[in-house]
Amino acid sequence: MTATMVKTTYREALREAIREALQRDERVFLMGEDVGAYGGCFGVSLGLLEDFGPERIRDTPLSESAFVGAGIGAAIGGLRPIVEVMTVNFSLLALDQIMNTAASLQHMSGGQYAVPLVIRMTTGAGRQLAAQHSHSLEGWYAHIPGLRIVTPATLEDARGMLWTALEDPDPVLVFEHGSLYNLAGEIAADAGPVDLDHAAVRRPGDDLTLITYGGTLGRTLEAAEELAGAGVSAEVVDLRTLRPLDDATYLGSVTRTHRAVIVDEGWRSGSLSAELSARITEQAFYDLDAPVERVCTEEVPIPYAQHLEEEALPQVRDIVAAAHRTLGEQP
Amino acid sequence: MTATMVKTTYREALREAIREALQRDERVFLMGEDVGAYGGCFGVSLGLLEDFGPERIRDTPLSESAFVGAGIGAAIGGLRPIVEVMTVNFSLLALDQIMNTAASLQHMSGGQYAVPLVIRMTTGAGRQLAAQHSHSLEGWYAHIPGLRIVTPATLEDARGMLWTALEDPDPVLVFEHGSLYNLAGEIAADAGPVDLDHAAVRRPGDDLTLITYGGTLGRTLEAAEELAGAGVSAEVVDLRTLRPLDDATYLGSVTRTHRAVIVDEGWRSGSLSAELSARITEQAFYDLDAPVERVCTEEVPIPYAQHLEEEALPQVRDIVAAAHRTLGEQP
Amino acid sequence: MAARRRTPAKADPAAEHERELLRTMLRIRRFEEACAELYSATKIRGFLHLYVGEEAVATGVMSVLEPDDAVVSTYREHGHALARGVPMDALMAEMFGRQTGCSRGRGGSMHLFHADTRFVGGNAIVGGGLPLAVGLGLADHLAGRPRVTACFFGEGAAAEGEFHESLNLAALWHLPVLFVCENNRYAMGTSLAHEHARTDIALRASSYGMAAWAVDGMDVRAVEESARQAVEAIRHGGGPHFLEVRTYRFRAHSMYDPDRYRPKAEVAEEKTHDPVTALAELMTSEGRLTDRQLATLEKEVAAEIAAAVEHAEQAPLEPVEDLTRFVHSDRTPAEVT
Amino acid sequence: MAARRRTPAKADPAAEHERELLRTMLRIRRFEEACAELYSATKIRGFLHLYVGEEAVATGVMSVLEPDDAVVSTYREHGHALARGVPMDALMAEMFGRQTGCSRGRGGSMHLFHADTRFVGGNAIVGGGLPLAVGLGLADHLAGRPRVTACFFGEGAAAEGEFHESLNLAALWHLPVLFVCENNRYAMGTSLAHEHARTDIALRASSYGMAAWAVDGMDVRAVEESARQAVEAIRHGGGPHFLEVRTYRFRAHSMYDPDRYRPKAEVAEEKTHDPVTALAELMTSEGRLTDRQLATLEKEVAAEIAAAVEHAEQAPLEPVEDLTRFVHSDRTPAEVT
Ligand SMILES: Cc1ncc(C[n+]2csc(CCOP(=O)(O)OP(=O)(O)O)c2C)c(N)n1
Ligand SMILES: Cc1ncc(C[n+]2csc(CCOP(=O)(O)OP(=O)(O)O)c2C)c(N)n1
Ligand SMILES: [Mg+2]
Ligand SMILES: [Mg+2]
Repeated sequence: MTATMVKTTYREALREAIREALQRDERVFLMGEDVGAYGGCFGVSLGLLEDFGPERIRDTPLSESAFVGAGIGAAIGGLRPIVEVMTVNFSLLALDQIMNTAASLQHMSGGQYAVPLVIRMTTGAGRQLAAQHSHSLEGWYAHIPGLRIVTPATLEDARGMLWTALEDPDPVLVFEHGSLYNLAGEIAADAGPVDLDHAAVRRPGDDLTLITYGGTLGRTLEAAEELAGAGVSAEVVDLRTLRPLDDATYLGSVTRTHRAVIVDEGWRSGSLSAELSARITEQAFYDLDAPVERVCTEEVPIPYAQHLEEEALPQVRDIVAAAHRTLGEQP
Repeated sequence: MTATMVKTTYREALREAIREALQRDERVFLMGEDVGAYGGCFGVSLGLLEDFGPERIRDTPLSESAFVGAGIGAAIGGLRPIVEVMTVNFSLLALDQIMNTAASLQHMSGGQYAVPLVIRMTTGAGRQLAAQHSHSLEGWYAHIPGLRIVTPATLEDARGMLWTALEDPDPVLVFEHGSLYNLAGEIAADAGPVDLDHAAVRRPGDDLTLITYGGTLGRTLEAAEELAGAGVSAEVVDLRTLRPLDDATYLGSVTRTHRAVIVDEGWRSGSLSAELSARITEQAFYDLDAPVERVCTEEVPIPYAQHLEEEALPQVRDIVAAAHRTLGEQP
Repeated sequence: MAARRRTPAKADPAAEHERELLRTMLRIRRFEEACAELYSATKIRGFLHLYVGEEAVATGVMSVLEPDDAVVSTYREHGHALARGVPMDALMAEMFGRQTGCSRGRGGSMHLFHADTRFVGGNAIVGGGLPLAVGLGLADHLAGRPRVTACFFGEGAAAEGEFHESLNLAALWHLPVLFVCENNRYAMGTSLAHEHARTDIALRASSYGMAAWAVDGMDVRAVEESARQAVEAIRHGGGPHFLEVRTYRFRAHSMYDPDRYRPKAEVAEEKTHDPVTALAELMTSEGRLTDRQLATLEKEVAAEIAAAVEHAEQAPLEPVEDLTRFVHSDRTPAEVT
Repeated sequence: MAARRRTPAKADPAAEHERELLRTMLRIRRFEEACAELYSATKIRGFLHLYVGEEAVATGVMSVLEPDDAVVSTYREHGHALARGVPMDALMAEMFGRQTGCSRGRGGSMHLFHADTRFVGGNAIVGGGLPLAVGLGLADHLAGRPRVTACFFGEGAAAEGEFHESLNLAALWHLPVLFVCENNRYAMGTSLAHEHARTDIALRASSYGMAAWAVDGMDVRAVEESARQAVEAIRHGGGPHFLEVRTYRFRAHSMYDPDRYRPKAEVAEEKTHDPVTALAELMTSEGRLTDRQLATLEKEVAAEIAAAVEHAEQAPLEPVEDLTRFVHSDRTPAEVT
C-alpha cells in the first residue's frame, strides 16, 4: 500500500510544519521580524497571522538580540517559542544570547533550567545578495556545546524536522538554505515528524563517499549523477544534523568506499568540512585510500556579480573534479 | 655581541608596545572599556592615561558593537585605532561589525576602503571564570576572510606583534590568553616589531610535531619536556598567526616527523585544530605514519569548579598521551 | 493649481538652486524607475530597494554638505549616492555587476561605495552604519577637522541596539555627526506602531542630549533648511544633531515584496504628497519653472540614464581570476588614508 | 542621636517587618564580608563581585515579590539571591564549587541559579539578562498569569544595545517586567558621566513610555515602597515599570580591582550613608530595635554564615565523570516547564 502523495514546496512544507505545531501545542508561538503582516521575509509564514492571530504570530521590531533573548526567556517560562531570525547574517547580532544564554544556561545552572527553544534562519548564498547576505555560518553554530543544529535539505525534512525539534528539551537551530524555498516535489500526504539523530544516504554507491548537507545536496546529487555517467559510483550522505554529528553513517560509508569528498558552502578554512575531515582521519585513517577532499567556498566576502559569485561557490564541476582526484584520475 | 636583556612580563611587554605605538604615530589611539581610569581590566594600559591623556586613551561605555564599529570608522577616517574588547566573550556583541564591516568593507567596495584597525582581546579559560568568561573563539575569527589573527604566546611576540599589526593596512585581531599576563622573563632591551607571517619552531625535535599557539604553548612545551624524558623527541610549532596559516612551517615539520598532535584550547568540534588536521591530511597524507591527533577542550560550557575546569581543558598529560598514541605506544 | 505664471528669472540664483534640487530628485526618480524595469529584465539581480517617494530626503541633506564631508548609507542608497554626486555610470554599472561599477561589481545595489565623494557605502545590516559614522566623526574630532559625517538609516533601524549605543557615543563625545532617520513608517512589513513603543523618534534622540527635530520629508526645501541649520551647528562645534525626516516609500520594500501589509488607500493618499511633483508644481505656480524647462530637464535626465545603461551594458566584467582581489589590501599602510 | 527610646513593641507587625528587612541586609553584608575573607583564603576563586553598600536595593525589591515571581540578576548577585530566599548553604557551597551548590558547582559566584525560588541567575554578560526578563514576562503575558519578573542590572548595562531593545520590547508589548537599575555610579572604573551622555537613567527609561522614577537606594524603606507601587501596578496590568535605584558600592568592583579611579573622599562620604547602619539607627532611635535585639540578630546571622561555610567545606565535589552532564537535558520535554 503506497501512501497518497501530495505536491508541495520546501516553503509550504515548512509552513505546514509550523501550522501543525501551533495546532498541536498551545505553548507554541512564532516570533520574529516580519513573520506576521509581511508573511515572512521568504514567505514561509504567509497566512498564519490570519489563522492564529498576532499573539502567536508575533511581529518583532528590528532587535535581534532582544527577541532571541526573549525567546529564551519565554522557553524558560514554559512556552515553546519558534524564533525566526530572518537570515544567519543577522544572527550575529543575537549570537551572544544564543551562545551565552541558550546554549549555556542548562549547564551553568547545574541542570535547573533547560531551554526548549527552536530558532529558524535562512542561510547560504547563490542569489547575488553580496557579502552581507550570503554567509554560511551553520558550521560556527555547530561548534557550540548545548545546541542541536539541523539543516533540512529535502521536502520531508522541511516538513518533519520542526516538530521533533520542538520536542527536544534543549535549543535547536534550524538552517534553511535560501535556494531551497522554491524546491518543489511530492511528499506523503501524512508526512510527519522525522528523527534528528541520523544522517541519510541519499544515493548509494561504492567508489567514494560524497558528504554534504543543506543547500549543496542538490548539486552533490547532480555530481554523483555525472560521475555515474563516467562509471564512478558515488554514495551521497546528507548529514541532516550538524551537531551532534552522526559519525556512524558517514564513517560507515567511507570505511566501505575508502574515499571521501566533503561539500560545504562555508568558507574553506575553519568550515564544518574541516571537522569532518579531521574525524575521518581520526577514525578511519587506515581505511582511506586517498586524502579526504573538500569542496568549499572561496575565502572571499561573497561578491555580487553573478560570474564572481558562481566562481566563489562550490559547483558541480568542482565536486566532480575532487571526486576524480580521490580516485587518482583525470576527469 | 649579545643584546642587553631586561626583565619584563607579558603584560608590561604589551603595554610598552602600545606606548611605543602612541609615541611613534600620532594617528594611533587606544579605545575600549576601562582602558583609561581603571588601567585596563587586566592592567595592560595602566599609566597610559596619565601619559597620553583621555583623547588617546579613550574610555568607552559598555557598547561593544558601537565602539568597535567606531574603531572601524576612525580607521577609515585616517586614524590607527587600537580597540580593546575586554575579552573574546564580549566580542560576540561586536561580531557583526567585525565580520560584516571590518573584514568585508575592502572587498565590498572594490578596494576603495581599507580598514587599518587593530583589535585586542583576552581569550581563554583556566582561571575559574566559568561559562561566560572562558571562551576560546579565536578559531572562529580565523574563519573570516579579510582578517589577520595573531596570538602572541611569548614576551617577544607580546612586545613585537602590535606595531607590525598597526602597519598592516587591513584589520588585525590580537588574542592575548588570560593566563599569560603574568608570564615573566627577559627580553632584549631593544626588542621591537616582529614578523606576523611565520610560525615558529619553539623546540626542535624529530619524532613527532606538536602544533599549538597562544595559551597552550607553555603546556605543550612542558609535554615535550616530559616526552623527552621518555626518549621521545617532539618538535613544538607555535603557529603565532592563525589567519593566514603559515602552512609551510607546520607541514614542513610534519613531513619530517610523520606524526602530528594539535593542541588547541577551543572546543574540539569545529575548532582550529580541525582545520589544521584537514590541511595536514590534504597536503601531507602520504607522509603521515599515524592519524593526526587533537587535544582540545571538552565540549562543555566551562564549569567554575576547579577540578571540573581542569578536566575540561587540555592538560600536559593529555598531550603526552596523544603523542604516545601517534607513536603507537602506551605512555 | 491656479497660480499666477511669471517669466522665470534666469539669473535668479535661488531659482537656479531650486531647479538643481528638482533635477536631483528627478534623476533619482527616473533612475529608480529604470532600475525597476532593468530588474524585471533580469539585468539587475539580488535585492533591490528603491527610493521612490523619498527623494527629497537625500536631495535636501546632500545639498548642504561639503565635498570633504562623509556619507554613510544603507541598502536603499541609490538616491543618496546620486544626490551625493556619485557618477550615474558607475552606479548603473555596479547594478549590472560590471568592472566599472563603483564597487567593481562586488557590491551591487546594496553596497555602493565611492571614495572620491566620501560615500562610505551601502550597508545592508540594518543599524550597522551608525557606529561607522560615529567613528568617522571621531576621526575628524581627533584630527581637528571641521568635517561632518551624515548618516542615513530608517526608523526600523532605530529599534536596534546599535542605534542606542551610537547615539550615546556621539553625544557623549560631542562628535560631528548628522543622524538622518528616514522615517517612512514601515520596516519591511512592520509598521511604526509595531516597531516602537513610542513613535516619536526625534524625541527619543533628544533624550541623549543632542538637538533633534522632525521635518516634513516630502518638502525638499524644508529638509534642506533643517539640514543646513544642523550641519552649520555641527561644523561649528555644536556636536551631533538628529533629523527625523518624515517620508514614505511609494513602492514595495524590495522587488521581492508583494506589499500586502499597507492599505492601498494609504499608499494612494501618500502619493498625493509626491515630493518631486510638489516641488515642480510649486516652482511652476510661482513662476520659477516653465513647462519647457521641465520637459528639458526630463529629457536631460532620460539621456543621462540611457547613457548610463548603455555604459553598463558595454562595460567589461571583472576577470574571475581577480575573485579574491581586495580581500586584503593591494596597498601599503602609508597609502591608506 | 538623641532620640527617645521606647520599649520595642514585639507584636507590632510593621516593626517586625522592618526587623526582617534589617536581618536580610545584615545577612547580605556579613555574607559578603565572609566571601571577601574566603577569597583571600583562596576558598573562593574566579571573579567575585560584592554587594556591600547596595543591600537595600535587593532587600527592598525582593520584599514585595511573590514566590511565583521571577528574578533575573547579574554577576553581582549574592545579595539578590539571599534576599530572594536562596538558602545560604547552597550559595556558599556554590562559591566553593561544590555539588550541593545552587548550580552544582558549575556556576560559581557569577552564576547562581535556584529554580525553587525562580531565581533565573546570575548572568555575567552585562545587559544579557534584560532580554531574558522580557521573555519571562512574555510567557506570563501569553499564559495570562499575574506574575512579575524583576530584572536587576547596573547603570553601565544601560549603555548596551540590549537595554534599548529590551525596554522597547517590554513597553511595546506591555509586559509584566520590573526593571531595576542599580545605579552605583560606576561601571568598573568608568564613572556615570563617562558612560552616558545624559545621566538621568529613569528619564531615558520613561522615553519608552513606561513608568520610571529614581529612588534613594540607601533607604531600604524607600526602595521597598517604590517597588511595592511598581509591582502592584505591573500585576494589575500596568505594563513594565522601571526603578533607577541610586546606590553606591563600598568595595572595589571585584577582588581584582585596586579601586584607583574613585576619590577616597567620595568613598568615605558615601559610606556615611550606609543602608544597614541607617536602618538600624533609625529603628533604634525610634524605639523599634534594642541593642540587644541587634546583637542577637548579628549573632544569628554569624551563626548562619558559619554553618554555611561549614557546610560548604564538607560538601562533596561533583564527580569529574559528570563533567559533561547538563550540557543537554537529562529530562524529556514534558518534564521541562
Ligand atoms: C540586522 C538586520 N536585520 C534584518 C534585516 C532585514 N531587513 C532589511 S531592510 C529591513 C527593514 C528596515 O527598515 P527601516 O530601517 O525602516 O528602513 P527602510 O527599509 O524603511 O528604508 C529589514 C528588516 C537586515 N538587513 N539587517
Ligand atoms: C558585555 C560585557 N562587557 C563587559 C563586561 C566586563 N564587565 C563586567 S562588570 C562591568 C561593569 C558593569 O557595570 P554596571 O552595569 O554599572 O554594574 P556594576 O558592576 O556597577 O554593578 C564590566 C565592564 C561584561 N561582563 N560583559
Ligand atoms: Mg522604514
Ligand atoms: Mg554600576
